[in-house]
Amino acid sequence: MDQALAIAVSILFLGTAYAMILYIISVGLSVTMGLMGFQNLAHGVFAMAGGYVCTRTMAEFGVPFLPSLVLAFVVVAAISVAFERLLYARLYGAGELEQVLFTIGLAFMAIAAAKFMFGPISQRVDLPDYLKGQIEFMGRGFPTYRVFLIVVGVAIIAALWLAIERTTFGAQVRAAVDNRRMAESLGINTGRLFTLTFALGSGLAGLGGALGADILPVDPGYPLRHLVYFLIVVAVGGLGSLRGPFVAALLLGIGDSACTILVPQIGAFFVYAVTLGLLLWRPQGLFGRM
Amino acid sequence: MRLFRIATLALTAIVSATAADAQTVRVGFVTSLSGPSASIGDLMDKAVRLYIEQNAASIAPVRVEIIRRDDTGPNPEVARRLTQELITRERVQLLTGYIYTPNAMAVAPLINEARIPTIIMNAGTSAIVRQSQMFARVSFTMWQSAYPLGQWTARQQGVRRSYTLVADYAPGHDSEQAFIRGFTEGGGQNVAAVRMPMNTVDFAPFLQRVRDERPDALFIFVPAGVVARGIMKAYADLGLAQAGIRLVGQGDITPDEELPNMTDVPEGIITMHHYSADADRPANRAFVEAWRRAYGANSTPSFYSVGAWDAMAAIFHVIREQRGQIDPARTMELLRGWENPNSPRGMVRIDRETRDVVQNEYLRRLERVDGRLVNREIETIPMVSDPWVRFNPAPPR
Amino acid sequence: MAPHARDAARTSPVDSLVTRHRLRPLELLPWVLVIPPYWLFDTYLPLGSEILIMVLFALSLDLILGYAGIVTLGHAAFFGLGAYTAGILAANGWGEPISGLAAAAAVAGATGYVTGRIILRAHGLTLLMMTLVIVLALNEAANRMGWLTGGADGLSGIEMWPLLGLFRFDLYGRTGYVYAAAVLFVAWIFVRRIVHSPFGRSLTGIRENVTRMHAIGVPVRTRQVTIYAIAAVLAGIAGGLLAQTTQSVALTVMTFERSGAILIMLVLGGVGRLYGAFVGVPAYMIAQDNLARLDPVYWYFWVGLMLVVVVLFARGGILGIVDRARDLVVRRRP
Amino acid sequence: MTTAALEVQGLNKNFGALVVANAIDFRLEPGARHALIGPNGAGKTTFVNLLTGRLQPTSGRILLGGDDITALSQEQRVKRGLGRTFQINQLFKGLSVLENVTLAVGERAGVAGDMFRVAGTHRGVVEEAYGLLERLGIADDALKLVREVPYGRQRLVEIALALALNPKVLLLDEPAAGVPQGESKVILDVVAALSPDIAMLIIEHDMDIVFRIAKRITVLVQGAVLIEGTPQEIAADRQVREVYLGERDHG
Repeated sequence: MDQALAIAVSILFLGTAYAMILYIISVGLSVTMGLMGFQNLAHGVFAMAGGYVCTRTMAEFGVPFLPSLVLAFVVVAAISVAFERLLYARLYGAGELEQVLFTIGLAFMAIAAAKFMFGPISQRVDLPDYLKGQIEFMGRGFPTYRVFLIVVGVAIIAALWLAIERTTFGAQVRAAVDNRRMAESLGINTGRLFTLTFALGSGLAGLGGALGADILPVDPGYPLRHLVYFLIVVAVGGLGSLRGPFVAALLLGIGDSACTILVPQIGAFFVYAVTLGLLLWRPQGLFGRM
Repeated sequence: MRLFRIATLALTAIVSATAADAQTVRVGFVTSLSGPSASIGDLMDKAVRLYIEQNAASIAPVRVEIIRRDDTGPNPEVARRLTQELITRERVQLLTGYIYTPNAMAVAPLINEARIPTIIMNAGTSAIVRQSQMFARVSFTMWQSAYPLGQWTARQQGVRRSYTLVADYAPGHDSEQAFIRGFTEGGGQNVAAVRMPMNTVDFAPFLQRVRDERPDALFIFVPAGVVARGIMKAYADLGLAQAGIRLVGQGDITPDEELPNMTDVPEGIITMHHYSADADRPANRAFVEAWRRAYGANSTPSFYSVGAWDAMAAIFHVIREQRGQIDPARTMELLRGWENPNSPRGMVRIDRETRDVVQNEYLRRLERVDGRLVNREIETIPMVSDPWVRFNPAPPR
Repeated sequence: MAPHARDAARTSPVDSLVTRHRLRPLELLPWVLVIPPYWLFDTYLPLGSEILIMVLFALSLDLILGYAGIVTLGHAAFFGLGAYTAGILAANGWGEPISGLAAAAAVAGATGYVTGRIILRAHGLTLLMMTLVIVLALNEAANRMGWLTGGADGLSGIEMWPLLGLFRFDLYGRTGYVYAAAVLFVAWIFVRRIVHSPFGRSLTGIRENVTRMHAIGVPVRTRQVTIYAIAAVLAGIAGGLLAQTTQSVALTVMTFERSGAILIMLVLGGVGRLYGAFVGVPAYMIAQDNLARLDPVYWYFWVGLMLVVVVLFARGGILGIVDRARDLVVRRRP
Repeated sequence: MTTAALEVQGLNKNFGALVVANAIDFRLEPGARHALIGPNGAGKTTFVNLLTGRLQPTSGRILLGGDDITALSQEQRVKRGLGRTFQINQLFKGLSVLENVTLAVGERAGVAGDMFRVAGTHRGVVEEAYGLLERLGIADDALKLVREVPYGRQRLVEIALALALNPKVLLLDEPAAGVPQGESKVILDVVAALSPDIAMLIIEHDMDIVFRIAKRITVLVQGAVLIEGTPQEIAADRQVREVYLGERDHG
């Protein structure tokens, strides 16, 4: 009995920590895809950029860990505004194929650029001492950093949901996701809204990349290596939803750890089977609209 | 038609003979220079260039010309095409390189037909060298390190139960079997053999399971690189070391080039490998020094580099012995039993019978020296030949 | 489409549509170009064969992407199934090439039909993800079934029997080249026929406007599944050819990356034009063969840049540029 | 009683708690010229989508020529003679006008699944399509891409695509929507000249058009039939004036 409980706690704890990273990175993708109908396969680039901002500022300028996380958010959000205005905006009306190709192209270029600037080897993350080691709780050890991830993740999610549910900006975003034409006719400047949302979403991806850098090491191959997971979270969760990707990330994180711990023989098929099954059951995603 | 073909072949022979007269030996070098494994190709290429720079004089007046080709990763069709072109268009007399097993396997029929001696710099599946009489290998095999590691682990005090955790692909399967065989033959018992999907991102759940199982020793194999770092991180995070679970593995889990970025990884991890950049041999110190002079103080050679280095040493040997006139049969004869006592990895030999590498395996302990992690060699298992060959005798021809 | 309409302005509208399928001399150009390398560049024949094979693969993708408008990141699944089918047969004692190709086609086609029926009810990101997940799952299956596929070590021991019992697969790749060219030629005739058939035209309708197709009584799903299965057959044949001519198969035949690469090559040539594959694939592969030699490390940068430029400035790919250039010249003339 | 061309019995459709079709009973007589009117959001387009099979009803039955078609797919309904046009053009914009119509004719003629003969073999199909264009007066545009044709003429292509199916029942969803006043006459002439064999249901906003064409009118309000009658009856009805025409009087 105790053994079973211990296993359940492990599954929930590890799965949730992983889900937090996935969610923080992917939620921006979900909202921008839902809002602009844009198939963005370059989203991982922003997460990678966040990881580099965080690790490089720590290594080269001695910025402490927490401020470097903030920097990752700010810098990536700022960069993404330039991307959105100069490049993405030109393709809002374009077909799915164009958007897919264009963003794959961007991802390729980013990979080459990262390799050129930072070399092929993954970045080192120097966590502060207070985040290292383990926390004892109820006679069990929990890795401190993963506890930190869950706490920070919950805080970010709460802030994000409050922002979207309670502020004018959030109301505008929700209106535009629901019905863009209607929102425009109400005088909402959707162009500006897109840019802001895109910046927020990319900034969050940057933050997620930085937060996760210790678990998903940052190197030039990052954007494509993890793309599938980000896309799964978004597709399974449902476009344009805040809650959907959260549930999907939890499902993926906890399901994957459960599968790993209980029946490792199934291996990678778990994720594929669940994704296919859920998409067949609900093609629009768990919380997506038709 | 047939006559025509014979005529062409004859002509080809004359052309290649003339090329040799010009005292230049043409060597085809197939490796990955782009794509995800570009950094491996780079480590090999740097070693090749460094070797030639240092040793060109030793074969004068003969010159060696390296013709590099990029196979872009484990793409046997590309490797095969490039090799075919190297043979037919570039008229190379020797071939070398080949990071990946499928790529090496795919060229076997070609080198058989064209009779081009081929020295494998890296690919590590045991069965490769049997595919062609023209193959010789100077790299390693999975069994070569994992099997003796299993034996060694079984000999340690208080280690009775082991647990294996390997990446779920062919090299991982090899390692798993080799380790378990060595360990159980030494009297130990392997309690679980778990294979991790190649796309695993978060390794913590795997290690949590290990922790709950509480084996005495944990054997891990994952491909060197980002993945290795991820799993070592999870090992540290979950406090497996504190729980008394001893981690052992092949060199791939503590690759020299990733060590600077592996923070917080506990000391004491035991790995078995044929090379570490920190090894304290004169030949190795000279090698690493020359490397850093040429490629910068932050650059570190790895076992990929040493494979390439020794392949070049073998190539120079056959060129020297034949004074630049490369004859396939004679070349293979020269390669059989070739030895290099001055390799950065210590003594290395190509077995006379199997044409496979025989070398020292070093037991290393991960330690912090001057604040930086190094793989310190603590024990040498001399001149190990591939155990797999012993367990899987070649079918009679 | 536009150029045809203009050419035909002199004849009656009905005639122009009825005769649209007639072979224009320019369409034979690829077949003229295929011949000389056999003698002139005989050391390039392996590259030539690979190009021909990838043209076939891209052609099959064009059927579903360019004509039926289905965006997929999983087309390599069928290529890979074909390669493994032909390869496994040949590695286990059945090295007869043509029947091997037929088996490859059958396996890939059957899988295409079944998966098509399952996934083609979705669209957009959902469809994209399902195609992606299928190729990933198949790749993982091939990786884990090492006893059959060789897993990550690749499939070894493929021994091909002489083609038609007469022509050995030789070191220079002559047989392979002629074989690949012949198969591509047959496939081209077949694809061209489909494209110009009423069925093919109705695919264009599906791409242009699905809603309307439903409203004029088209069984849209059935048509999509049919063409998806046909494309899978052709991709399987391409994969089988690769396995047979290179006598090797590895997991990389069946990856997201290969799906992406063929998509890129097709887009570079031009989508939905039948000849985009014939232009894009050689352009890409020859560029890669040369550029990658000079600057392999940053090859991906140039590929990425190329994609971005094509999408922003040259949506029809190379053939689109040619069309526009021709339109300019034609319009200038009084 | 004769068999209705199209009949609807107790049709309901809910999206969750939202009722968009509420117990609709409706008959379209053979050869009818029937209009469906109602204020914005009355559920007119939903009703059309239920009839054509784009949406499945929550309950109720739809009969076409006496046969129950409720369970049939869109395609099957079309094959049985139910044609429609869209309020917002649904055309193959990248194809020529003639190709657009040829697709529809070919589909109706049952040759469109043919994979192994070139399209040119079916010359009759193209000729029929061209004939239809001539009848609607847009033959001059036959070889132009739809997207290059002015909007008013695109509306005619929209109608041509429906006529190409030789429908027994034709649903016209605001045929003149978005067309400048001057050009709408051409479209209405075409509609007015349709064969009397076709039973027609026209969904319209514009009362001038309705009164010009319709012999009977059904008023739909909040997903339910408010009233049905002749144009005179509808025009005279107080309730209708309040909920619907009233808007116009005040506007």
